[in-house]
Amino acid sequence: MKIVGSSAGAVAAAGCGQAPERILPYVIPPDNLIPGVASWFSTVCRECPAGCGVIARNREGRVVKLEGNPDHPVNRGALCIRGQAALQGLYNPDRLRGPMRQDASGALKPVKWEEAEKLLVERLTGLVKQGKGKRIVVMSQLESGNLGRLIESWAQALGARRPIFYEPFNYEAIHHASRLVFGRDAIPHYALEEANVILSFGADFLESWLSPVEHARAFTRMHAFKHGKAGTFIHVEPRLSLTAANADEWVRNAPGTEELLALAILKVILNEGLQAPGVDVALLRNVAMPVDLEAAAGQSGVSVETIKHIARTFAKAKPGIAVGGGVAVTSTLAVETQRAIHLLNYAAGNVGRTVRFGPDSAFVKATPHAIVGLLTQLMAQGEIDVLLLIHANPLFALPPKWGFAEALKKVPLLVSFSNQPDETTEQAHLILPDLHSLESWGDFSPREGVVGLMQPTMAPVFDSRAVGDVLLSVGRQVLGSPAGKGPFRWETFAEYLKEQWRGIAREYAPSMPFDQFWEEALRRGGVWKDVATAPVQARSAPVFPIQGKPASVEGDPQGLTLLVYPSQRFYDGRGANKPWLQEAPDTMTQVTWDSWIEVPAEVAKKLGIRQGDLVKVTSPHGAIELPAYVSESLHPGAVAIPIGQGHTAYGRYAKDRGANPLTLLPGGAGLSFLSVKVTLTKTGGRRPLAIAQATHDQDDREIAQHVGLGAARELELRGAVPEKASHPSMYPDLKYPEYRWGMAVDLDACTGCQACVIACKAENNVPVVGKEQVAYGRDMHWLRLERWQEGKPEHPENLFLPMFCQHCEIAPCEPVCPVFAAYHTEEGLNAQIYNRCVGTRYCNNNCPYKVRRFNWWDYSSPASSSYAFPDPLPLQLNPDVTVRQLGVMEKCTMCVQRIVAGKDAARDEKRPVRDGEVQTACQQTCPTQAIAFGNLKDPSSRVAKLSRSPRGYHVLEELGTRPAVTYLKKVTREHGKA
Amino acid sequence: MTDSAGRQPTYADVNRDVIRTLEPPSPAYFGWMAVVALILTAGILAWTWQIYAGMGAAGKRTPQMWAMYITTFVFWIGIGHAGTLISAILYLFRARWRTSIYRGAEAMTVFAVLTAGLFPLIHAGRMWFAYWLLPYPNQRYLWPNFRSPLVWDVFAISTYLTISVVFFCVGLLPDIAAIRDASTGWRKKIYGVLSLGWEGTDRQWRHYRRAYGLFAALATPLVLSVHSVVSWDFAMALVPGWHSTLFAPFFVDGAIFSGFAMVLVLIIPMRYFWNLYAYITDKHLDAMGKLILVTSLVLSYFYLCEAFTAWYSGDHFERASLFWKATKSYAWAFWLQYFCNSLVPLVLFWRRARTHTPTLYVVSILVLIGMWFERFNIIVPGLGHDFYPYTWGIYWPTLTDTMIVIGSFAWFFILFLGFIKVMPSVSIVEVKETLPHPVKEAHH
Amino acid sequence: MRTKVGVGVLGLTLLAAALFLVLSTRGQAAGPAQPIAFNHQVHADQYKIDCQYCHADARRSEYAGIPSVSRCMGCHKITAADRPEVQKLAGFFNKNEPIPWVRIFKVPEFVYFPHKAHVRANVKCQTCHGPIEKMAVVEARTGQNLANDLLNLVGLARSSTPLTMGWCVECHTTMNAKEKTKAPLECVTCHH
Amino acid sequence: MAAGGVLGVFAHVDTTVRAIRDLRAQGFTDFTVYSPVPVEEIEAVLEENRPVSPVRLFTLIGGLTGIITGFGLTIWSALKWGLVTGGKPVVSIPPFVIIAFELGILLGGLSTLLAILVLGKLPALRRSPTYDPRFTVDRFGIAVTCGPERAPAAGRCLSQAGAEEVRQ
Repeated sequence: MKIVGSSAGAVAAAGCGQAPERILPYVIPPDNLIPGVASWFSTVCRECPAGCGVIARNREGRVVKLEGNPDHPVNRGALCIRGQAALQGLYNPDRLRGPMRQDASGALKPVKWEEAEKLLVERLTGLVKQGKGKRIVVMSQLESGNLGRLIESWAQALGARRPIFYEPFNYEAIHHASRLVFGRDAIPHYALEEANVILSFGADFLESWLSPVEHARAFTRMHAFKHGKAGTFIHVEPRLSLTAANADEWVRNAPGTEELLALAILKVILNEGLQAPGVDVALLRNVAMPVDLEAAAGQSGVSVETIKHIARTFAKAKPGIAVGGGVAVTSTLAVETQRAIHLLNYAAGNVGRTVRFGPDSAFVKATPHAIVGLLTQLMAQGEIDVLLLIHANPLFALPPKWGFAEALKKVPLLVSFSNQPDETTEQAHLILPDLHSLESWGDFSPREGVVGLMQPTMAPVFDSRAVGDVLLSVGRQVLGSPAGKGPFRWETFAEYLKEQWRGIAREYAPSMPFDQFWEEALRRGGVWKDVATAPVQARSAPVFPIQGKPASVEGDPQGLTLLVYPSQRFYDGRGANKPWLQEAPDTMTQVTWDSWIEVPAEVAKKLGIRQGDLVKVTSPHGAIELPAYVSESLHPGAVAIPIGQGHTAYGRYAKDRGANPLTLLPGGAGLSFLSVKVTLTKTGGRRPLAIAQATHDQDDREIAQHVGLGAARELELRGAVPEKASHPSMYPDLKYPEYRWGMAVDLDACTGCQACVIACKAENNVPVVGKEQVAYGRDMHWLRLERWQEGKPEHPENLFLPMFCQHCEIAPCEPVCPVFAAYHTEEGLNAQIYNRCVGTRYCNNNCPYKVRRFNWWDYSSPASSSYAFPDPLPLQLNPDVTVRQLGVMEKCTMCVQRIVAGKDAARDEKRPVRDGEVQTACQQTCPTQAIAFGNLKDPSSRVAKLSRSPRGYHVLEELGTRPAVTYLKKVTREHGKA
Repeated sequence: MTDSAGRQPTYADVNRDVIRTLEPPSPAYFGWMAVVALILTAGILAWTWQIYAGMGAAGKRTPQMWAMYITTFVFWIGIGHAGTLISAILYLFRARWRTSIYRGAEAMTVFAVLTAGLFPLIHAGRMWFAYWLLPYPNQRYLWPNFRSPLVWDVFAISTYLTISVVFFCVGLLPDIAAIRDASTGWRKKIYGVLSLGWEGTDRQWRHYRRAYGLFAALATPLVLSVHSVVSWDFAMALVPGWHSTLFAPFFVDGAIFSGFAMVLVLIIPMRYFWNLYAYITDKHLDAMGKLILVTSLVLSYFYLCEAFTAWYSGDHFERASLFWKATKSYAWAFWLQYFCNSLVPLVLFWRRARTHTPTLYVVSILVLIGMWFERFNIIVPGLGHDFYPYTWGIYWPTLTDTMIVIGSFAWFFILFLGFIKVMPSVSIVEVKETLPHPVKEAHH
Repeated sequence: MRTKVGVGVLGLTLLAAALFLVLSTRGQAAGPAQPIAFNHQVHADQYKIDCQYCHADARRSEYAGIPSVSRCMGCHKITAADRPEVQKLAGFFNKNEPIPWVRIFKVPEFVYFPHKAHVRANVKCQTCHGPIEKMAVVEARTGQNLANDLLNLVGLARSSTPLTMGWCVECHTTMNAKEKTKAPLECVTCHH
Repeated sequence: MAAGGVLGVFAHVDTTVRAIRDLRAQGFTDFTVYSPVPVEEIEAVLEENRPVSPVRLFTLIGGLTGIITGFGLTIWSALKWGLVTGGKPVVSIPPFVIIAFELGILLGGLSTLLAILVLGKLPALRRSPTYDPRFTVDRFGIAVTCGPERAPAAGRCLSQAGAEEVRQ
């Protein structure tokens, strides 16, 4: 595909067009690609190993938007914040343009592909010929599909060491524990949606744990108020994480006491005989009985009553589910904690029901850190001559104390296939940039019974080659095997893949002819089937010793335990090079563009630390400086720092931003995120954080509202409220001939994941403005995710509210505009005509919701210093949406371009638009389907039904603006207040 | 009116004394001009930068979409009220003392409105499209939204400017004729043209006097309407502290108040430098002082109403907004306003203060400061703590908008300084009118 | 006496100005030179080739689409292959280069004009593009101009020039009135 | 001096007034009075047999035109496209009143200015021969237009009334 085509729309949108303007036709038109009409390609999201299905919207040969694949069993059409931002990896301005090699001076210089490959081939042949294949290692990110298989057979064929599939978050503790308890080395499938009670020990399953999108959806299905029923979620964690904030009951325990609590709970269950019938009580007893409840309560700071209450709620759930993750399970007690949690599930009879071995998670394929440690040693001893890195960045993700950097110096040839200039790649002697996952063939299997198929969604943006292709050709040359012969007989990885899929075809659709199967798979984005759950038995013996004490942490005993946790936005740091993610506020703190250290209010008081003060954090292994974020809710004995920032390379958006907390951790065999105490010292310097939300206190304005579970049930019985319950107007009601577009947002379903924020940015060409501007209240988000907090800091009620233009029927912004730039359409939209706006900004003064955004600087013209779209980012711009100019007001349009398209499609078939046919970007990506959009005039539409819900209300209703957006009150659990 | 020697000036004296003010200026005058011009240049540069870089150059943000520009805009419009008020309303009331000060006041009005008129342009995000606010036939078939207070502004202010200018020029006609007859050479030619050949014949006078009365009659409601319309920019909005029926009279009174202060600031130096004590006497100052005092008291009353209604309405937003203004980040500005506008003018209860020039001068300056901050407090803190807590924030001016605001003062003074050297800043004709006519023998 | 003369002069100047404005909007601009002297007359009129045979995207896309070089070659491999202009075409094809046509019809900035909807509503191509089939060289006077605005101001304007907003709106309103069509008049339909 | 006539220059109001009376008595009707300031006494005599100045008519007409234009423009343009803002009716009279008011004042004022110019015969590019610069300072003047045969009578009449100076 050529990225030309008569893209006049795009040209106009980009706001340029000098005469004489040229229009270039295709020389040979690509089949099934019409300029001006989008085509969709399904593939797999590779921003983390969860393996969500993706469909990519391609316009004029460039991918402009990603959406979840509705058919895919993992994410069911939803995407998380990182999935939405994948585009900015594809179009990242700092993405490597082509192959490079390090010259004598150590600087990286571009080279030809042939030359680069030759270099590698020569070195490898040399080693293989001398039978020194063991001096070759491949270190790749987790590849559970056929690329992984190719890498393995490649290594085998060359006699290299077993490849390492390196994932910073590999959840090894879970499968170790599984092996110990059930004799099955696997990470089970956690069916949250089928539990009545979720008991989580620090598992941030709404943020990063295993498969966040899937979990978020499942969580809402068990937890959100429906037909008078709603599940319960108890979360044990020292820090008020986003997941904890979604819990009905957040139990703040002392760091590292999860195992203790789990065993204590187990003991209560046994004492009260609440265990499920037919469990091996003897086994459980000699694990749990040694634990002393009082002591456990004392050490964990969780009262005996609470422990008992949790035990009862959990055991009586039938079924419940206990999960452990996050920082908690990466302590020195990682495996023990997971083991205790397994036993809890076993005792409550959840194993086989909500905790299922088969389908097992692909994470089990990730190499344990111990092995990575071994490799490091080998490297240090000079045992490794060639190290090939495939999208792995150990220099960032491993604590310096591991000595990986030093060991790397001993490796004569470091080859990186990464297409981003990350820390490790910058050290590489040879860079052979791989295609971006959106440009490549491949497949990924997140768990048994699901294989997602990847296909190129567009032509390569830069001069990169698929790593698979390179491996094949290099392998052929090294082995000297003629084309079409030997272990690497395939010309391209695509061919290899297709052939491998014949096997999959036999497994999934034996009857179907392969070509049809293949077409089908490409269209659907993969194949999936149900997997039978394997029965497992708890092994009675040998049970290894119980710790029954908090996890041990080194460092100054007077110090504070350091909690290093995965960032929802940056995962293990690979998200940090995407400006969208940098500018999206962290939901809990609303901090953008920086990293911070969360300091408990008590400590801050003692040390006289104010928000934004620079603090020196010292552990036995290192020290970093970070601005302080004073937290009312964090456990007084701990401080917390998110992972992901503090890159020393990785492009303009990530480099030298914040600090990397991993540098504070020890080296050694396993990687445990909870293992040191740190001391804080004020440096005297200040670095104010760019925080988007002025305050989390609603000041009694009832912006985000909630209702008790009991009350909600009553309301439910009382039934729907009449529409137009809002305040009367002096004027006759407006007439809407055909449609009245409206939205409904269920606050009970919203988990505050921010996916909608980025989906909106991507769909509507919203510019990124940078830290200073956000800090000064000039951020451009059309949709912002607000966090409002009520109640006591240690038992807060957190409410998440997506706020965007409310499309008021009696809109205060409209009549004040002198030029009709803001007006009300016949379909109930509050329209903003950018090219009519003269920028008096009166509308935003008069907007009670302050959802309008003004172009303070010139973000749209390449000449300007504040240009927001450095190449090749403009390729991502949605050609159906204007890129707004300097000095105009903009705001949420309810994705009017999608409405126009939807009506156009409907007109083709001479029928009205069907409900659900037009979806706004935010609604489409929402993992919990908290947002509904549609025609309010059609009483049967989902949005109309929700708008009539007894829980429905309008924000600032008393102003009588009659918003077209209805919010549904969050349902809170009375017992949530302890 | 009597001069220092206590004898009444004759017609001839008046001509002489007034025309004397037009003598070639002193070096000091040029010095002042230079200073003002320098500041003005800085302001223009700042504006140029803002147009080039974008509104971001000025310190505005969410929620303060408006800030110092609109503040200063309202301030200047307010100043622009005294002139027409003195010349029109006092004319209708036959207040004879106005005669010797109204010319200066009118000039001030015209220039103040000219200054104010700049700010909507400076303030607009795309000022190059500001003409879209004017109703003119165009290929887009689009017209301005006459429901928008900003369009009302366009009409009110342009009307006010036009009428004030006309009124001003008509008043000048006979005086220009007088200067023409007193001058020689090229000056005579220029003034000759400007005087439109005025001769003071009976027929000219009779229409002139009629028309003048009618102008006054038209200008009076206009002057009251203009600031009401400006006040509706705020009153028509939803913002807590803005949405109030009180605003029109409140603004008009404030305008007159600041207007008179500015008049004093201008005429006190004039009478000092040109020794016009015979024409601008303590009686005038006294009268002005009284007016300032009265308007200040009325203003204080409005302030009380404002606070009271906010409290008594029981409206959470109104209360929160007021409380925040009075106690948080901008409290200093809030109390400065009350000090300058409600407390300071009270000294004018003492006659000695009303005629004691330095006191009067200081009071006027403080009043001007106070009135600027009154508008500031309505806009910046008002928006800073509106309905939606998420976006609450503090506005910090940048060098750009500060320079532009200061520059606007320079612009005003450069116009005024220029004016007083080319036109009679005291009305020759009307001063003469107030003198007893020359008669041969006493009436019988 | 003197005044009479003055009035006369003033009147004349005004008249002259008006005349100039009228003239400046009349008349046709010459079409720009194209990389290949493509002749619509021959194709559309003489050989009666349907517009949408070449501009095939019009019925299904926002853009009418410029025919791909290969599509042109489809006929011209044989047809009139000896003509110099056609050889130019072949040249582009062999060099595998797109033909840099000069854009002639262009709606103002920040406007979305979907051909599809108009084709669906059976709007003739000529309604907007003029009698293309009669043009050897395609030319058009489109877009806003000050002159027309000013004429509008003094009420002398003939209907607005093609491809300006007023022109679109005129058509939409009249069609809705006459043909009872449902041509949208919402700003957001074209500006979003 | 084209038509021919006599100019009398006076220093005082009362003498001027007397002169005007005497001239009338002797049947001189066509004369122009110059004065540095408008003087009630003089006007009083002159206005005796004159209709009220028609200036106010101009103002009235101007004002009304303005008001009509105001309402016309606003209502017509609002209906032309009929965009709804803030749920308010397309033709909302109250705001339109403001426009009408302002336009009323504007045109009223401008037409009043027109009145001064038209009625006051302004602008006049040349001084009239009988004009004297002192008339803008402190002298009053009466210029009588009459045939040379009556000029002496007029002159006599003026000087008797107390003219400082009488010119042919």
